[in-house]
Amino acid sequence: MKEYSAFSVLRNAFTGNRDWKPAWRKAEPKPAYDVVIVGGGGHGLATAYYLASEHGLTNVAVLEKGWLGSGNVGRNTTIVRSNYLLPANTAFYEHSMKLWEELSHELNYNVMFSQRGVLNLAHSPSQMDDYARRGNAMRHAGIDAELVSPERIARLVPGLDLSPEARFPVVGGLLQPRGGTARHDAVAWGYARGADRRGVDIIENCEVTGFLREGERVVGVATSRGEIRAAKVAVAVAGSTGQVMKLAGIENLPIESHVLQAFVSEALKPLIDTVITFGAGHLYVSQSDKGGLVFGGDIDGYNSYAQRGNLPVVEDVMSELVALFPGVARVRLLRSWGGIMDMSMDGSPIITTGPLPGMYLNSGWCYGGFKATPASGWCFAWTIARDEPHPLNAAFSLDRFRRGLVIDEKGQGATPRLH
Amino acid sequence: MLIPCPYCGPRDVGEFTYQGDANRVRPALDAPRAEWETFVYERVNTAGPHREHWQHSGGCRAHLTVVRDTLTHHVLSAEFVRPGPVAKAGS
Amino acid sequence: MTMRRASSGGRIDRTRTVRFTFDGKAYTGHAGDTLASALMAAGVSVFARSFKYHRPRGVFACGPDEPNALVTLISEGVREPNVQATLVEIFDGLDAESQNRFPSLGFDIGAVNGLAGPLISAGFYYKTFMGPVVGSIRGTRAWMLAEKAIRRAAGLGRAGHAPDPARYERVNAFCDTLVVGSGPAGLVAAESAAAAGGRVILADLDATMGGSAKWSSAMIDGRPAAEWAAGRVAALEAMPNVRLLPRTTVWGYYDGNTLAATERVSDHKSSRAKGEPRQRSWTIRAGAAVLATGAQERPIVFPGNDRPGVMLAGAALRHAGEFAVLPAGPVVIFTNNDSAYTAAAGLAEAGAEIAAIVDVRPETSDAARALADKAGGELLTGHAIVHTHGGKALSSVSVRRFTLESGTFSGETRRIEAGCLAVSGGWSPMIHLASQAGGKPAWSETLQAFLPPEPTQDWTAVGAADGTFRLADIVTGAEAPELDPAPAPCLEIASPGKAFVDFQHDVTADDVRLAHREGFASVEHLKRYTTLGMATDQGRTSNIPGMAILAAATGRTIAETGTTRFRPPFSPVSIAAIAADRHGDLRPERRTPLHDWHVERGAIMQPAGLWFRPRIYGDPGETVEQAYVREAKAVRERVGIVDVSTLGKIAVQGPDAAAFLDRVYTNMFSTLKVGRARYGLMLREDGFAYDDGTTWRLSETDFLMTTTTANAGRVMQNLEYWLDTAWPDLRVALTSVTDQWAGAAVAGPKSREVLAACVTGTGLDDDALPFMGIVHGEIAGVPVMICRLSFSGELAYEVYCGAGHGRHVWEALMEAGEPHHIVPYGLEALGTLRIEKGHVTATEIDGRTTARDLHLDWMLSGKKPFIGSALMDREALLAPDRLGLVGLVSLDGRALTAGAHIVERGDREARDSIGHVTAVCFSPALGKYVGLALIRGGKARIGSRAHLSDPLRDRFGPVEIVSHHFFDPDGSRMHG
Amino acid sequence: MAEPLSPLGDAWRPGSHGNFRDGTGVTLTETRPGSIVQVTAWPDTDDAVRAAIRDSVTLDLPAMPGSGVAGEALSGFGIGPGRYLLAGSTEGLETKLRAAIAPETGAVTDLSHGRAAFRIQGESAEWVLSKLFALDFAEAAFPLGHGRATQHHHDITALIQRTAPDGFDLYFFRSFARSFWHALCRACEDVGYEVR
Ligand SMILES: Cc1cc2nc3c(=O)[nH]c(=O)nc-3n(C[C@H](O)[C@H](O)[C@H](O)COP(=O)(O)OP(=O)(O)OC[C@H]3O[C@@H](n4cnc5c(N)ncnc54)[C@H](O)[C@@H]3O)c2cc1C
Ligand SMILES: NC(=O)c1ccc[n+]([C@@H]2O[C@H](COP(=O)([O-])OP(=O)(O)OC[C@H]3O[C@@H](n4cnc5c(N)ncnc54)[C@H](O)[C@@H]3O)[C@@H](O)[C@H]2O)c1
Ligand SMILES: Cc1cc2nc3c(=O)[nH]c(=O)nc-3n(C[C@H](O)[C@H](O)[C@H](O)COP(=O)(O)O)c2cc1C
Ligand SMILES: [Zn+2]
Repeated sequence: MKEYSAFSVLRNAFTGNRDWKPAWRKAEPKPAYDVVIVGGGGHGLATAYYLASEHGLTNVAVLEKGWLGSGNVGRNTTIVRSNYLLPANTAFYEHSMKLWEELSHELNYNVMFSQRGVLNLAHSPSQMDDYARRGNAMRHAGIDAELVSPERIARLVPGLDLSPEARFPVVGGLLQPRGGTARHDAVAWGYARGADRRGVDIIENCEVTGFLREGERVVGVATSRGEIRAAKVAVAVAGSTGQVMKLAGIENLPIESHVLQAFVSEALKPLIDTVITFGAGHLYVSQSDKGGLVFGGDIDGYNSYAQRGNLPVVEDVMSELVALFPGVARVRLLRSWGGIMDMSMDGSPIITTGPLPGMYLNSGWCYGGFKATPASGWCFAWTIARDEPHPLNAAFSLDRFRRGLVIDEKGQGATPRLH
Repeated sequence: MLIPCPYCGPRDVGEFTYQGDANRVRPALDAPRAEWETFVYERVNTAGPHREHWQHSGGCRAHLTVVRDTLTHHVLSAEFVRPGPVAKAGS
Repeated sequence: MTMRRASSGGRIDRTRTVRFTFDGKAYTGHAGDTLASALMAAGVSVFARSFKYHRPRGVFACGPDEPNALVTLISEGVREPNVQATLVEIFDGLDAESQNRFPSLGFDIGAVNGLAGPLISAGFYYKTFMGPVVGSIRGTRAWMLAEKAIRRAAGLGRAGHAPDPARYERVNAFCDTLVVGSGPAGLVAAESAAAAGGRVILADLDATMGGSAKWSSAMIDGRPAAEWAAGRVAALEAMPNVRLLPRTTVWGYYDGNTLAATERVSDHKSSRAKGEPRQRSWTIRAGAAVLATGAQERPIVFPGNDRPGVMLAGAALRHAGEFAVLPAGPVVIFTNNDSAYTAAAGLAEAGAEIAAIVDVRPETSDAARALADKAGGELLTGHAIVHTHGGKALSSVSVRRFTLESGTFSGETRRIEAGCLAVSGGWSPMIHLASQAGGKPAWSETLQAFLPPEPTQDWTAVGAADGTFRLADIVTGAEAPELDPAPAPCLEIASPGKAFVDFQHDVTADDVRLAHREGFASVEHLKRYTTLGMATDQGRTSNIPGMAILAAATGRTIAETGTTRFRPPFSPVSIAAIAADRHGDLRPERRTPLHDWHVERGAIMQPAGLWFRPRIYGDPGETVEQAYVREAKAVRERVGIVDVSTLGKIAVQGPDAAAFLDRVYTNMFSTLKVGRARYGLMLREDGFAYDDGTTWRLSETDFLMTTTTANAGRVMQNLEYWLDTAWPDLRVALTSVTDQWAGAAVAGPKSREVLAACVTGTGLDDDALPFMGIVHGEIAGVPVMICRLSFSGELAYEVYCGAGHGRHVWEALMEAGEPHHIVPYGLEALGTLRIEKGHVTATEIDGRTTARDLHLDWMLSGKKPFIGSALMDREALLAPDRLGLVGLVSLDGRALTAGAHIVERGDREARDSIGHVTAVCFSPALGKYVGLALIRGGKARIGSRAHLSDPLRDRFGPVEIVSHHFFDPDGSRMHG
Repeated sequence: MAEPLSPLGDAWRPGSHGNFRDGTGVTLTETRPGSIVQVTAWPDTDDAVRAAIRDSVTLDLPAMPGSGVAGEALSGFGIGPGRYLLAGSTEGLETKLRAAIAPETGAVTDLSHGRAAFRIQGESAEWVLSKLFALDFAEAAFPLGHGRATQHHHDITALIQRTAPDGFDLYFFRSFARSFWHALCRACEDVGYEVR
């Protein structure tokens, strides 16, 4: 039973669903591969998929220390958008958006990409101007963007507090209609299945514990399941970047790991049909297909590798949610969790060859790497296959910081917690 | 999370502002550019006990050097960055 | 009807009748009832419809474990969905509604989903709706159409839009010992902690303290357990160092032994007292925590196990003991352990008829056998329930002989009539909080349960929470039957039919096996693929059976399979309760001393960070543009006054203050004379522009620094950071004095005359008060400090006085300005005046521009290093194609738009953005629409033409690129 | 010269409010001290600064962090390393301190207008304050005369001194005064409060 379809579901229903096969093989590590990808998150899996599908490289392994998708791909608030300001980001994230739009079909796996629109609320005339600048940058790059009035917002988002008495009244917003959400776990599973079907080995419970070196050159990895040699070793471990790169002797990087919490409410009948962000604080919320409000805010703001956060942010996020949507006061928080963010010095990603020969690095995703998953994998695969960046990721180099070529969407400088 | 401010005693993390990695060596203002590049952009990003600066911004406003385990959030020590005129608030 | 009210017994107050409604129908119950117990007593058996198959469901548990009986409460017009009926204390006027059913609870169209069962098994949606399909339904559209329907069918209760008028508050508590749970173990722990003299808090989620002692048939110290507990509670209550928190759920265990709890202060009342919150959030910083959270019972999975009338044995006992609600018909007990025999005996004692005890084990202990005798009915050891029968309520069960080791059946299937099937699959310690603050829980093969992990914080677990299930091991002086706490390792009876694991999410045993077949073999994958354990009860009753089934499928032990991760909250908490006092009061408001004056004067106030500032002082009928043009014109022609109190003000004091400023500003301050001010620029350490403002030298060692309003707090923190971490040797004191000073800028050709008319004690002419000079005098008897500086480009003064006198001085200035028709002006006019002068603000110093980009390179001292000097000369920061500041003039006579982009070609499709517009206005001084822009190449383009491109607002048009110094470029007006 | 205006404006509503079921829980007053002054010592001049304070305005501040003295006419307490807040009922405290403390010894900063001062007194004072601040207000943890620098939410810095067994003086940034006053009154409502 290879291909999924409504028909295959129907046929299996009659046979008691007994014939379904594993979505991906439980592969055993081979002694050597052309490419080993460290990290079975969205980016690692997408990279493997595109190495196979775009570059014909199938002697590839993805090594995941835990269960597949146990990292940030499995714990994000699922927002997908390409509403960036700076040219390098707009081009990259729009490429991602285009890949998203065909992804379920491409993977033969429904990742439930739902283009329900992403609406950023503005609370002052100058914030509207900021959004106009961003929206116009998008329009100039061929991306959909609209400025919306409070009247239109009222129709789009019933239940949002639009009263002038609000502490931070809403004066308008920036809408990207093509933005939306996707089912986070399905993205990992879909890419895993897609890569597996093209011959990639997906190896879970296989932690990289060191790098094999010949001189400067990286020639493989030591893992909890033995040594694996590889012509190319690609690292896509998001929040664990610092830890993993230290295994290769790279002590310093322009990355800090921070904890970001996320929250889900109990399941509700449809209440919020759009992705909403609050502009006078930090809050983003959407409703999952299951009915839970999925939302988050700021990172806790300190270096952390613990996937747990603390109360001050919980309180901030709840107060902002209830300020925006007064009707949810008695709706209840069901669960909270944390993920480790690879915060870069300018808030933009790194997709590059190096820093050592034989090595490739994908990191710096901050709050926003889920939406990047397809393009990140696509560009990283290109970079690995051809040993040079694609024009879409050429700006996401590791030396850009020192050179002053920072891509600083928020204009906060080298203070990772503010990106 | 509580941070034991040497002046104020243990206080909730909400009263503090994270001021980043304290492992970095701050160059002199007129130090060569490369030293500044390293200082500004490079981080050790330790997994385990991490030396870092926190300001007790919602309290005495002193900056502290805190050693905190980034794997567990256990605070191992906290002292003034700028040697202060006061004894530790032990009591 | 499955349940009835016993004629006596229970802890309800039968003398008090409480009236409430459920689905619009009126019911009565007694004080002390829960919604679940009162409705069951009234004969209600179906409480809700399940999530996916819309199956009818009844009460299954008692307390926070309840997976089925979720209702929506409505009060004050506000909806509270998904509340467990087992936790709602009834009161007069309570209004509850069932959920997830259409058109009604009794008849629900959604139930057809049940027929499609195999089609919509776990994960089916990943395999369908992948698009692209034909025609216009491409890409993800096919899915989005299906999604609409799925979303509507999913979800549980419905939330509303009405704001919640109730209040919430937070309380910070400190104690030496926090005891969570007031069962026998918690009471003992609280007493001993209290006796040691420390401060003790004892919290329990129940309305009355005592935990299981409240309905236990055990004796302690020769008294019924309930009496014993009541005595302990009274003793604790009397101690000054003990605080009891009933109705308080401890839901989060955070770092630093900080625990979060929510007290339901008035949810059980018809009305709230004045000032009384609905709920109170407790943030408890505890020296140590004692987790006495008890244990929860889990079911056995078998076909038909979700029929209303099937419930947990302990829950049946508790309903009888606490609320005198009994099964109406015969009761069958189904168990894999001894504890259910206590339930059987207790139910019988309360008046229920026990038809049979079905035990999967071949034998049972003597103590259990004695209880079975007491209970009456058949004892069927070595048997199992294989199915249940009935419609929306249980009528009978099917029983077969069962071999525990092999899990196989033999002999005939027998039907036993039953109105209630009380099931026990053993007990799991409530390790939720412990796991939040601990390592991985450890599986006990004996108890068939996960025990608390190694603590990573200061807590201990006691009582059933720690796997100590025998009361005698918890309390000395307890007498209870010597039962075996170890259950048989049997959590599923595999037999044909839909057997539910997660009731609320309709996850069946087959779903678990399907997930495994598809490779989702990690517990965490199982959870995410099937949603087992992700419902509002977080798998309280389903996780352990689910893991057992998965373990069996994989051939691993449960210990190897492990459990999913526990996360806050312990049980769902209202969002507003966590927001607490910030519900309805998100952030404080900051007001200048002149705030009331502005409002009285009709200013439109605009939020600026936490501050409010006048945008315009509109005259009746004026547009915003008319108003700011009028205000700005008045400044250019006569005189205007603006409130500048929000500027950040920092006292920089000490012998090394000047040296400090030299390091943080790009320009020199040590050379500044006392009584003079200077405009200063700060960079970030990475060499980009950061903030600007004037700094006044008040004495050799005293400076008053001003910052932009937006950056005030950050600049202060940065200065403190540099002082503490970089130059601890400098003797400098930094103090925020923003609020000490009210500030008014008086600007315009007549400004000197205005001041002259009200200032005493100082000269104001060029000698006494030159440009950037500072003098001290008085206005209306109030000491003032006046600096002659200008943001508007006119002759202008900033007048500072003590904030408490702000209004006095402002009004005196207004009066003195009366003859010159002085005009107060707001942010729009302020912006207009600064655009005309080409002064930069936050839209240009946006964190991405350098001093050079903004033509402020003249401020970069070459004589000294400063913060940012080391990195400001990197090639990329000097590149000629960087965005640089220029002025723009509209060539089509129409307004420019901030946020528009600039393109070189004049057609609407041009997409070659070379920069963007940062600020715009109609310039009364120039009589045109002008703006500032950041444009690639900057100054090099001056004199050329380009085009505005604002597709968002459909504004396109030609512009001329000019110098940003539009007006009076040589500054003669402000010097004059 | 006119009296300085209160930052509270019409938010100041004297009289009884809230729930008086159990009597008056607390009284609230805006104390309006004539002088509020901050004194900062250099790392090696803390003793000298305290000596100068003692000699010039006769307030004997102990060296222990956060300790202080609460008096009728003059109070003072430590608010940070080498930093003290002094409040007096009359004006002119800054001038006296400036005369006694040369720049080489320390810095004197006048905050008379920059900070608003409220007093909360009564048997529920600790209860009410514990709703607003993450501080242990029990007398053993927060003795008479002692002071604490803390914050309300993230935004409002507060300096608090215990001035009576059941009373505290609170100092705030003036611009936040009205907002904080609202929060304070709200927190008092369940115990009944009197504004005087
Ligand atoms: C709470 C939260 C909310 C977010 N919300 C959004 C959002 O709304 N929109 C958005 O676009 N982005 C969001 N993000 C960011 C996004 O999830 C991440 O940027 C993105 O998932 C990171 O890429 P990844 O999927 O490859 O990372 P991960 O899934 O973290 O993958 C890295 C993998 O590497 C593995 N690994 C680590 N060390 C080793 C080792 N030594 N050996 C083998 N394997 C190893 C890890 O186990 C992990 O599985 C959010 C993140 C979080 C935490
Ligand atoms: N197998 C068995 O026979 C078996 C199993 C379990 C328990 N027991 C019996 O149960 C009793 C155990 O006593 P105990 O004191 O350990 O437990 P208990 O069940 O009597 O008390 C636990 C209390 O903790 C409260 N609680 C739980 N989580 C909470 C939270 N997060 N916040 C606030 N309150 C919370 C509950 O409401 C309950 O009142 C003994 O009598 C024992 O014999 C027997
Ligand atoms: C988009 C999204 C929706 C979620 N919805 C639910 C939910 O409905 N119920 C639930 O229990 N958890 C939900 N979770 C949280 C997961 O249970 C889990 O906490 C999260 O994936 C992090 O994993 P961890 O808690 O095991 O570390 C959701 C998570 C995400 C990312
Ligand atoms: Zn402190």
